[in-house]
Amino acid sequence: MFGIELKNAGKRFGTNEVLRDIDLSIPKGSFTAIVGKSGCGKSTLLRVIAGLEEVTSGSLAYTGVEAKKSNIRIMFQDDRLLPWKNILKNIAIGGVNKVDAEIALEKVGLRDKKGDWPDELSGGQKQRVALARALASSPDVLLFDEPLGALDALTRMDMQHLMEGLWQEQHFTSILVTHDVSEAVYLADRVIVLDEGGVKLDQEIDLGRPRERDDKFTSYEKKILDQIVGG
Amino acid sequence: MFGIELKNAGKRFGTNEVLRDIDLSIPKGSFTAIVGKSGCGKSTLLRVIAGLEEVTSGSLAYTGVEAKKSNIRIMFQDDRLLPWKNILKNIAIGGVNKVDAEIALEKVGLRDKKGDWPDELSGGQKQRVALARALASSPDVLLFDEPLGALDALTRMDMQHLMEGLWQEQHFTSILVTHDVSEAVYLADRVIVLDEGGVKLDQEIDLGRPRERDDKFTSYEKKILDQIVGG
Amino acid sequence: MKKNKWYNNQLFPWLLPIVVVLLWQVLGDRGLIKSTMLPTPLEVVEAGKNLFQTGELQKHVYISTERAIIGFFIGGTIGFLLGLFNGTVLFLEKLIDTSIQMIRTIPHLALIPLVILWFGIGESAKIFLVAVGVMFPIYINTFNGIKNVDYKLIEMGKVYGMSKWQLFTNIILPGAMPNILVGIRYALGVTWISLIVAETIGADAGIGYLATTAREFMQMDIVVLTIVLYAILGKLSDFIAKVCEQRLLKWNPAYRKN
Amino acid sequence: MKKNKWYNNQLFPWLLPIVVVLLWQVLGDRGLIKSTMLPTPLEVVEAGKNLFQTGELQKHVYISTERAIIGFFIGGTIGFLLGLFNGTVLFLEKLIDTSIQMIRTIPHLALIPLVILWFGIGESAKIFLVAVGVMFPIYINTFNGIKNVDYKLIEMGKVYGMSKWQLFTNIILPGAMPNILVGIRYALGVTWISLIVAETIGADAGIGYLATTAREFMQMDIVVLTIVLYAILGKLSDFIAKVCEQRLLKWNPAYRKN
Amino acid sequence: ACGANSDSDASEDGETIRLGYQKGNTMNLLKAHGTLDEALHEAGYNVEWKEFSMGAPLIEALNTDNIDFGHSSDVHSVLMQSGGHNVNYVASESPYPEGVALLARDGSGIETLEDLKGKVVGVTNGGNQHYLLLESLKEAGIDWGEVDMKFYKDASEGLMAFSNDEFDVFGTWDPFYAIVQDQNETHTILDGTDLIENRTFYLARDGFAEEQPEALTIILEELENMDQWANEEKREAAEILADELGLGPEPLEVANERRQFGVQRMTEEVIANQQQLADTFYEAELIDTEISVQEAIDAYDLDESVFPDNIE
Ligand SMILES: Nc1ncnc2c1ncn2[C@@H]1O[C@H](COP(=O)(O)OP(=O)(O)OP(=O)(O)O)[C@@H](O)[C@H]1O
Ligand SMILES: Nc1ncnc2c1ncn2[C@@H]1O[C@H](COP(=O)(O)OP(=O)(O)OP(=O)(O)O)[C@@H](O)[C@H]1O
Ligand SMILES: [Mg+2]
Ligand SMILES: [Mg+2]
Repeated sequence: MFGIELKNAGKRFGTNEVLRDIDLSIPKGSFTAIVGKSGCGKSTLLRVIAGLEEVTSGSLAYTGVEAKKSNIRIMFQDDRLLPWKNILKNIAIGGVNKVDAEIALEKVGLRDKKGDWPDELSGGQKQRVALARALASSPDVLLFDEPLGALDALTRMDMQHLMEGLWQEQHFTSILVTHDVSEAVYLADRVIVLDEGGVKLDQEIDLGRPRERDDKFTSYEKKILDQIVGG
Repeated sequence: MFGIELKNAGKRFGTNEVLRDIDLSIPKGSFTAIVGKSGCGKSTLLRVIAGLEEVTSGSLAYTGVEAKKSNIRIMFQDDRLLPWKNILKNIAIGGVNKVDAEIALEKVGLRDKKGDWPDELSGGQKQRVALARALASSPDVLLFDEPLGALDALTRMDMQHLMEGLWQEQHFTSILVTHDVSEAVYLADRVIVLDEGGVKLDQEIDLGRPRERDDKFTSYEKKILDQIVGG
Repeated sequence: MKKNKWYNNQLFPWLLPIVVVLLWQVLGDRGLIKSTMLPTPLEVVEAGKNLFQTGELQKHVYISTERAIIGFFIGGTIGFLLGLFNGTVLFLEKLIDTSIQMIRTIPHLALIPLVILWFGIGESAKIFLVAVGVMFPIYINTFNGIKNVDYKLIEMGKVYGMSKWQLFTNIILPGAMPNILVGIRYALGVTWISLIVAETIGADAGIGYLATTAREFMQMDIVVLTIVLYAILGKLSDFIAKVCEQRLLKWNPAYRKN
Repeated sequence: MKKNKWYNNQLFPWLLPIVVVLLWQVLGDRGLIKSTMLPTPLEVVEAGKNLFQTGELQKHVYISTERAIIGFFIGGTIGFLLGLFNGTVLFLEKLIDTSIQMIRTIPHLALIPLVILWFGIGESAKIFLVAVGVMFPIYINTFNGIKNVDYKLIEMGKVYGMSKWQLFTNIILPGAMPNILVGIRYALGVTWISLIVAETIGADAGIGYLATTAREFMQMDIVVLTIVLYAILGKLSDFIAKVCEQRLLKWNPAYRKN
Repeated sequence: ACGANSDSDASEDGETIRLGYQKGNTMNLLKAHGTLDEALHEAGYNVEWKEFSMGAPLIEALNTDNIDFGHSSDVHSVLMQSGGHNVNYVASESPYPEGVALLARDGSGIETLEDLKGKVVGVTNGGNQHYLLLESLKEAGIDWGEVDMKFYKDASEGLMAFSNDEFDVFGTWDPFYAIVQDQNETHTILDGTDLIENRTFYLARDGFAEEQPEALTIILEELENMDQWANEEKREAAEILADELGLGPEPLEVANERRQFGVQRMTEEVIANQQQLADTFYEAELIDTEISVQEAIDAYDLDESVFPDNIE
């Protein structure tokens, strides 16, 4: 488990400045959510943290003794399942054994699909397989890029519980990109609102777990939503 | 504009019975929403309606004088942008001219991306391009498969207004698959709950437009949600 | 859509070859084709039968097949490895690719003097020529196959802590497989083509030898027989390649459907 | 990752060929290679210069290039169309593919008697042989390229009311393009290889003629000169193919990066 | 790496003599009969036969020490020397002028050399009928440019082209000459009689005569024995060759009838005829260097003592 430290980080594609002046310190074992409008740079930020893109200005550092880029996992916004492997084998990549893979598949409710090809699954099922793959890899840092976007409300709640449970058990550093503010407040200890590549709000969520959708919860929700809409 | 008539329709993949005994009559010019748990057969139903899958039992018919399969458009759950065409050209396929394409792109708020390659867009941007492509094709029947799943709340609302507006203007027959019950109630005149391949609830939404999120709205929402969760 | 059409069966593809052969026989019988120039199918079969009875046919086919297999494996392996390394390591691509592209267009026939110089006139010279012929299509297809593997999947593999080797076996190889198989399929044909030139060097057996001597001595029935042999061997190789394709690409709906 | 490495420049790929040539010259000068068997680069250049001054070299290259271009276009077009139709129409695939696979493995050399029978010994025979050689790699790559086009995109095209033609130009062709280009790239090399065989037929000019007669007349300097010519022409063809690739595949990040 | 390439150790018994041959010649008869193998075995040699389908690779093999002894036509020997290679003439076969000819179809109206003007003549580039054509035209005082020469590569190609009316006149050689005579309605315009010799030459690799003179003697002796046998048993010889070539025996009988077998030394007359061939080819710009056959003979400097008693 280790943390992440961004100093003055910026990223541009050609002339398009996607991230600018990001100062962010994410302690190890924390659960951070990132919300923001479509195209504001959320995915890019995750990719920078995972080392898939280099910052074009500023710096990125991992904090902690056993900090290693290779222990960061990312659940991509698209599922990125290998079309030539069946579902179980898709989960059992990168050193995950079959038994663990099957347990993970069970947890996302798709055990009976384990022998199917990825293109035989529904959209939400594929997303859950990708989630299972990310969770099964027992990472130090786990970055979720809209992990539940394709799921109905009920399955979504199940998956939220699953994510929360595993996080509490394994204490990996977790960063969640989501467009569902309520999900952000429900899962994270801290919500960051990104707007046009910069941090617009950095909000601690001071609520006990398991969280209740009480007034305080709603007020957090509202505050964050206002920031997004008000952009 | 024409309607759709499913009689006792069923679809199986191998031994997996994905749709069963679907009796559904969708009048021309109506706006229907389909909700249901992940993997319950929503996408398959749309594909059957669009003629991309043949029913393995029962029948599918189009009702109306100028009924033609080729006038059905579907906005797929995955974006299916052509990687070798820039954004504008991706919209201007299938007989849409450049000017209309540019207008559609403007409407989804991505005019400045018109020269980009699809893989330079964010997830939500790609989805909006796919939406623009579907809307620009001025169809008789338009099937949306979770069109707004990758969008934040604000952009989502914009897109809902856009969809509603265009539907009121052009009166195409519209079927929307969504996992957001509130979205279903907000947009559709009728919400169908699918469960394990069968119709579990078929609910008229008797609300005026533009819709207010009032008590009646909430009671519809609750009724539908209960049906899904209660499965 | 997926309904079995009447033409979707094992026999239909043989219709065309059979019609051609029948037509040719009829034209030959009627004297419209002079048999000194193009013997009829029956005459060719007769020539084949004679060679078969003396055991010569089998000998030639056996020897050529042996050379084909050895040459194919050597050339295929080298082409594959070159394609693999050049496709993954930019340094190697820059160093070697241009040179390979230059060597590639040199015809075997032009190379023979040099080959004799290097390898003598024994088996190794023949196998060398086959290997060279096989190498290039496999190289080019492997190289391009690897270059065209979806980089998103490679990115995923890297992020999921795959080692270079795992990345290769789990993502790069299967991703490039459709292209590699095209290369193999093509190369299987090239094997036999290379042999005809290779078997002119100090040869005393092999289909290429049979073809060349038949040509030099105007035995048109044997010339045509060798053409037929090539066609059969080609079809056989292709069949093997197709079976591989169907097994290795069964994940791909395009191959699953038929 | 995207940083420009020192070896990522125009000149580096020529390092290896240059080193080989230098080594060869040195070995030749020291008498370690017999110059009657393998003349030194300078001797080859000398031979080239002489042929150039008499204008012969240009004549041969010009004639061969003309044949290559015509043959390439005819064979390429046929191969492409066959690949296209067989790749899209199952009926045609079933009818023709087996036959093509059978013809494919027949070496040009074995075909020559029949080619003369059909086409005589004039230009058309030569162009036919080049066209046949070019046809197959383009056919196979086009065919497989089309088979491997993402069916989801084709489905999308169909749903969006594309006509067959639009579907083809907008989706199938660009989707198969990486494979087709591999075929073209390979076929450009085959063109020259086919020519050496083709130009033995009643030939009086062309690089293949130059190579064959030089070999029969034991003029090793000219033999090596033709090898060098082939290499240069091959590299040139490949360069053209690469430029096409970079223009046509610029949407593909794998090609955009370098 | 391959067996044929391994250098034989001169000090050991059982060294291998590697013989190169093309089908249809005395060497071929010798191989079929097995008498040479016997004789060499008796003298303690192993024998390896290497078949070549064409002249060029055989010569290449000689030049790269892949074989010790072989044979080649007169024209190829000249071509080889002009290419800057050592041509190690050992001996020659008797002349065979009637085995090469120019043919025309019956009814084509082509009867004499004069008629060749403006006609398409098919020959193999640098082949013996090419030489015949050049010599005969020169003799008749016809400019080479007045004849449209087309080149073909091998017998079947030539026959195809001739049958297909691509050539008005067809240059060919035995046994194909005999076959064409037999099968097509053709007539001979002229053959090589009094014009060219059309010989086969026996060649050895560098150093073979010095290293293994005994073996060379045995080879020559057996060749001559074979030749004499063939002269007497022309039918049987024809049958053996027909078998080897996979042809019917009739054309080979015809061919053998007009041929005299016999090994001959490299006499001045032989050398002069070979020189004439070289000069004509140079004149025709087939080769680009003027060569001296005598020089090649001098350079090899074959010890006359290698010749067995049965060769005069
Ligand atoms: N081509 C196929 N082959 C086999 N099974 C399939 C195929 N397509 C879909 N299925 C199965 O059919 C079921 C329904 O799939 P469908 O895509 O219709 O679900 P969905 O309701 O759209 O779900 P989601 O909300 O997750 O997208 C799933 O269990 C899926 O595994
Ligand atoms: N490879 C690239 N090349 C050029 N521009 C890019 C590239 N990747 C992303 N961008 C641009 O960067 C901006 C931010 O993209 P990013 O994917 O980070 O957005 P996001 O916040 O994840 O949006 P969404 O919620 O829609 O997924 C977008 O405007 C996008 O067009
Ligand atoms: Mg994103
Ligand atoms: Mg779906």
